[in-house]
Amino acid sequence: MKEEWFTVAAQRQLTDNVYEIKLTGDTSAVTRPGQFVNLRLDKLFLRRPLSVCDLEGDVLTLIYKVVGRGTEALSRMTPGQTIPVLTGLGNGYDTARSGTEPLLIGGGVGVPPLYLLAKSLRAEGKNVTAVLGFNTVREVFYEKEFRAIGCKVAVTTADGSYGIKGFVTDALPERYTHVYTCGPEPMLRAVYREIHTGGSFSFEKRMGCGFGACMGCSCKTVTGYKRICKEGPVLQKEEIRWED
Amino acid sequence: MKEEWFTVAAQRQLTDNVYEIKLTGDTSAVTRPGQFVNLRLDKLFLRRPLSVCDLEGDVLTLIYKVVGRGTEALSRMTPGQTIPVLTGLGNGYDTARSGTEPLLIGGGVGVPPLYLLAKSLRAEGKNVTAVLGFNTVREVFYEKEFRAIGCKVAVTTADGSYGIKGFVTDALPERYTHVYTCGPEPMLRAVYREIHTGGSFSFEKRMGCGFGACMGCSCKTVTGYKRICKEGPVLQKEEIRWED
Amino acid sequence: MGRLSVDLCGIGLDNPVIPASGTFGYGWEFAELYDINILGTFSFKGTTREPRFGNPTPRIADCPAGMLNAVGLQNPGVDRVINIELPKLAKVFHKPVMANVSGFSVAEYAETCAKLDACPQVGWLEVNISCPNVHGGGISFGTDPASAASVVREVKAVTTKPVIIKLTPNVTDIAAIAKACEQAGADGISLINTLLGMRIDLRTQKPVLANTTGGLSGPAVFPVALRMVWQVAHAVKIPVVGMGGVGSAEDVLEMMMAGAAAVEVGAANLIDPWACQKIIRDLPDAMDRYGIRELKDLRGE
Amino acid sequence: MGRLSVDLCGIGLDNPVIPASGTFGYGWEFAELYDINILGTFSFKGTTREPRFGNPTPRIADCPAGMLNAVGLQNPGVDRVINIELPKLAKVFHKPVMANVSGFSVAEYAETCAKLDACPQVGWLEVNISCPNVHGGGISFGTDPASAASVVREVKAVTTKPVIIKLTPNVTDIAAIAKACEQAGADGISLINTLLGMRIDLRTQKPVLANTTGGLSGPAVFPVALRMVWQVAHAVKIPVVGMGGVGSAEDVLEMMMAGAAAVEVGAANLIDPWACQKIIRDLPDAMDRYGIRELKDLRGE
Ligand SMILES: Cc1cc2nc3c(=O)[nH]c(=O)nc-3n(C[C@H](O)[C@H](O)[C@H](O)COP(=O)(O)OP(=O)(O)OC[C@H]3O[C@@H](n4cnc5c(N)ncnc54)[C@H](O)[C@@H]3O)c2cc1C
Ligand SMILES: Cc1cc2nc3c(=O)[nH]c(=O)nc-3n(C[C@H](O)[C@H](O)[C@H](O)COP(=O)(O)OP(=O)(O)OC[C@H]3O[C@@H](n4cnc5c(N)ncnc54)[C@H](O)[C@@H]3O)c2cc1C
Ligand SMILES: Cc1cc2nc3c(=O)[nH]c(=O)nc-3n(C[C@H](O)[C@H](O)[C@H](O)COP(=O)(O)O)c2cc1C
Ligand SMILES: Cc1cc2nc3c(=O)[nH]c(=O)nc-3n(C[C@H](O)[C@H](O)[C@H](O)COP(=O)(O)O)c2cc1C
Ligand code: FES
Ligand code: FES
Repeated sequence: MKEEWFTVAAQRQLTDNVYEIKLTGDTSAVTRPGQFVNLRLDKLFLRRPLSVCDLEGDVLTLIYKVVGRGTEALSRMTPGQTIPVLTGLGNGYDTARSGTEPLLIGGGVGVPPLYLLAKSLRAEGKNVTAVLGFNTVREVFYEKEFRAIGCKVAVTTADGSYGIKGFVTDALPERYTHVYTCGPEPMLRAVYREIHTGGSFSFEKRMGCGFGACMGCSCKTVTGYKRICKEGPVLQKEEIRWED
Repeated sequence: MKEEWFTVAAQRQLTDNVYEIKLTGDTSAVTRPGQFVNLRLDKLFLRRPLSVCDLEGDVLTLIYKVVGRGTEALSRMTPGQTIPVLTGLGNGYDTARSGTEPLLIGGGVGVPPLYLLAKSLRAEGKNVTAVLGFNTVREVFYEKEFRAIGCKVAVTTADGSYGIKGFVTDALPERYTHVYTCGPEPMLRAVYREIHTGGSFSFEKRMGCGFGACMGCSCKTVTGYKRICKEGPVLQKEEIRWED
Repeated sequence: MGRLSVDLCGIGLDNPVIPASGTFGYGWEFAELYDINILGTFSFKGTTREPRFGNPTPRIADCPAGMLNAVGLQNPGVDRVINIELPKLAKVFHKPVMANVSGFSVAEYAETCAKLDACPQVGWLEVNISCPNVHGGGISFGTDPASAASVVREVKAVTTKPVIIKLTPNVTDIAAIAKACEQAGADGISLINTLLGMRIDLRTQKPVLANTTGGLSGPAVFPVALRMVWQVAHAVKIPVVGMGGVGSAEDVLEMMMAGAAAVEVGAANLIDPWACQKIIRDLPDAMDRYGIRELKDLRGE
Repeated sequence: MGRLSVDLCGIGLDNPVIPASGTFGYGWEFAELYDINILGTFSFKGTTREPRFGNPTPRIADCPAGMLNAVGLQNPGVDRVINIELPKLAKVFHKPVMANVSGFSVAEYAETCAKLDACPQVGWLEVNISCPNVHGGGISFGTDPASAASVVREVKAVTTKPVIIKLTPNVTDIAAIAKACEQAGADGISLINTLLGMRIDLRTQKPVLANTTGGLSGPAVFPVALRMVWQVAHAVKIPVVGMGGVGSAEDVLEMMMAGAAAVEVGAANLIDPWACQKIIRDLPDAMDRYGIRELKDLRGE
């Protein structure tokens, strides 16, 4: 874990309320796809956690949906502005579990962390399939980016306005060796029920600190209590205990 | 009264801890010398009041001493940055009271509001004498500026390191027709005791609002309670009631 | 009846936004800035039987996301309020106004309230029971259910208009005080008054306020205020006016979701004199954003 | 004995800076970031007799200049703290540590304290009496002088080390509770725990916290905390540990000017994991700025 001031290098709008921001700074603490960073934003007390979407040298890419004051403030930042970022948080995805044909399943702003994972898996020569789920065509983003790095991509929309009509679980391929997934909890539950291999599930919780100090983000697993920010955000399928 | 965003045009250090800042914006609400403005600074809840030192077109000059978080934050502002300012606050000095030979007495950061007053009085063709009191030579500022507009200037320093050794009351001329003064309360009391004409005294109080709404800045006068921000900051000698 | 309109003790308000007592004077300073008839109403400066200068200065201190005040109820006394301030107000404000009353004995509360109750301009009496009871060892009326109830009973006995009791948050069990007021006949509850706080000047090592302690208000207190509004709204059946740190249309909505029938805005007026005007202007958009058709629909859960 | 050193119940501290319970875990997360031996000491996570998961999530909400938490005392239970956490801590922290204890009955407090009292690493017992008393209708021990005193007496009876009672600020008269604790034998008082608060999610119109309410901490509470530290320091003779919203060296000085013998730092650690390191680093300069030679000189007025 490190704290560094990052500089906004670029920002662009991907959909009505989803933005991609590129930040430059010391990224050395980021060691795995699926980790997250914690941004200190002006006028807000708590930091806001966002998954690492991409990492190239000292350029960090984040993708976020505007849902409240923090993400709104972030969307107003312009190149040259600086921002304190805690980097290298969370366990991240373990590419060693992937097998030869990993399946990546993302829903909405659960898609971003899968992109760096896909790049890593592709670099290791794996056959990567990505299933990206959205509500409707206007919300789709990053399909092209996943294709560009050589993934097989299926896009689903709940209203059928683009790609396959339905949910991510309606577009699962027959063969895959391990599932990596991130998205809203109902999607994770559906994926959990459907898949026939092991899976690495990335969770979200409201966080106080993001580095294990406050117990704000705890969840129950079959192997005991875990902190989503420290022993997570990625949990293995076997250890997940859905709270009713 | 108006609220406008002003832009920092220039900032320079006058002494170890006194700064002059120039702001551009809509200055139309400033109608008299001796009025003040109220600045909304980042991360501070209450605004910070500062006297108008000079006004030329849309350029407002303020002079302030760094004494705490607000003035420190202000001293770090750079040209181009913007800041919300309430302008046109307080009654200000009445130049009609001056007579032909007004005497202006300022102490430390009580000097600034006298500068715009001096300019106004000079424009009306009055013979202006200014007595500017400081602790020591390193704290002296704006002597040159007062001379440049044609004032007779005496500077006092408490330690005698520059000008006349002593307090402002040690440098009063024999003849004057009205006194305008601003400075720390002990100085105002001393001036009150010494002068033989009428006087316009400018006071300071911790303020909640600066425009008469909160009763934070009240004082007792012989004509009843007054709000320093609204019926002040300038009180006439006759009405002053020193609190013990 | 617009989508912002609400009811407060049987009197309709065009909107729930009410500048809070002590931050809006007797309205005049703000009437110079905008048409104050856009407000739901406003609560005027805490008025006492006798004129008061209040506490010595400094009376104000800055805090993180808030401020302390120890003004100490400076006001010209009820007679001058009735003879000078209210006629002056009548020229610029044409709605029922909320009369905020303070006192240092039950008898004083009753006398002042009776006088203001008789003024046609007054719509509600807002009785601030945070004041020390000089006959009760200086303990605030608002910290004890029995003495709070005694103020309510005496005031209700001599008045005809809705009586809203304004509670202090500096208590262990706010719901118990609210219930005692309801049982004693109060028509509404407003809360919170300020949280007792203090600052020390590092330079002098002495309290910043001449009065040593003062009342904290502003955004810092919002979560505490919201919790107390929720607790009280769930404890009583009479309407609750919520306040404490409200500074935006969103804050108004959150207070109403906690159970407030109307919302007062205090310190925000001091920082931004146009704050209430902006809040009222922003409300319809904020309601659209959160799918709220009418404010009336928000009452309670 | 440097200029930052202070005494807390007879144990010397190199400096008055103490990370507050619940914001520093059992020290390990921070020991990975800096040498935690620079701290005066730290107060570890509130520990109970039995292991606890705490409240359902979300347990955290953001606020103006602060945060709400409703963690609900998640901890592995006193036995695992003694068998696992303390031996692990011994490797990275070589000073006496402050053991923070919670409980839901007087007997539970006593049992947990007795076990921790026997650990050589433990310097002080900090007994958090904000918890609900299951045998007393769920009312917090800390809101009633008599039940606060009963905790103190039972804990003192079974322990040898200094017992610091940590008070809740959600009371009408904090000084009365502090005095009751002093009379019952407490060796010190620490305050404040969190102020009860709440937020509502505008989207769902439901409380943000699964637990509905939570505890407010951070800069927002600083003026309230300072006032209570002042009141308690003027009411008792035993040392007072001040906390609530401290985030800078200046805040530490202000707390000590209010009468605190030492100062705890809570929420600031969550926002900036190096906060305590920076505060300790900045203290000498801040002292110079305000003409303070030694922190010991600040005690009291
Ligand atoms: C490990 C982790 C990684 C994340 N990665 C991403 C990402 O890559 N892209 C992205 O868009 N979002 C991501 N999130 C969610 C993101 O942190 C929240 O959307 C953000 O903090 C909201 O801040 P805000 O101030 O805009 O909203 P707030 O004003 O705080 O809240 C607005 C709404 O957002 C929701 N919300 C707030 N905080 C969280 C939270 N921590 N988790 C879930 N929902 C929340 C609530 O429902 C609330 O109604 C991640 C969260 C975690 C815990
Ligand atoms: C009408 C008016 C006009 C003023 N004009 C000027 C001016 O032209 N130039 C100038 O340098 N200063 C002026 N002041 C004082 C100035 O407002 C304060 O110095 C400033 O608000 C301090 O803010 P801060 O955040 O830096 O200090 P804080 O951190 O708030 O306080 C630091 C110290 O400053 C002192 N202080 C704080 N606020 C005030 C205040 N309102 N009045 C007096 N002392 C205060 C206190 O002793 C305190 O110890 C004026 C004040 C008033 C009321
Ligand atoms: C300067 C000032 C003066 C106040 N005077 C009064 C008063 O006279 N009577 C009263 O009932 N409340 C008074 N209050 C309390 C406010 O009406 C309100 O209850 C409190 O400030 C919380 O709201 P806020 O956070 O929006 O300011 C005063 C508050 C301030 C800031
Ligand atoms: C996430 C969190 C967890 C806490 N857990 C405990 C606890 O277990 N025991 C305790 O006595 N206080 C606990 N507290 C209260 C703090 O120790 C402290 O009293 C309070 O937060 C005020 O200080 P601050 O404003 O510096 O945070 C907790 C506070 C926070 C923010
Ligand atoms: S967010 Fe603090 S422990 Fe996970
Ligand atoms: S500062 Fe508010 S009335 Fe003067």
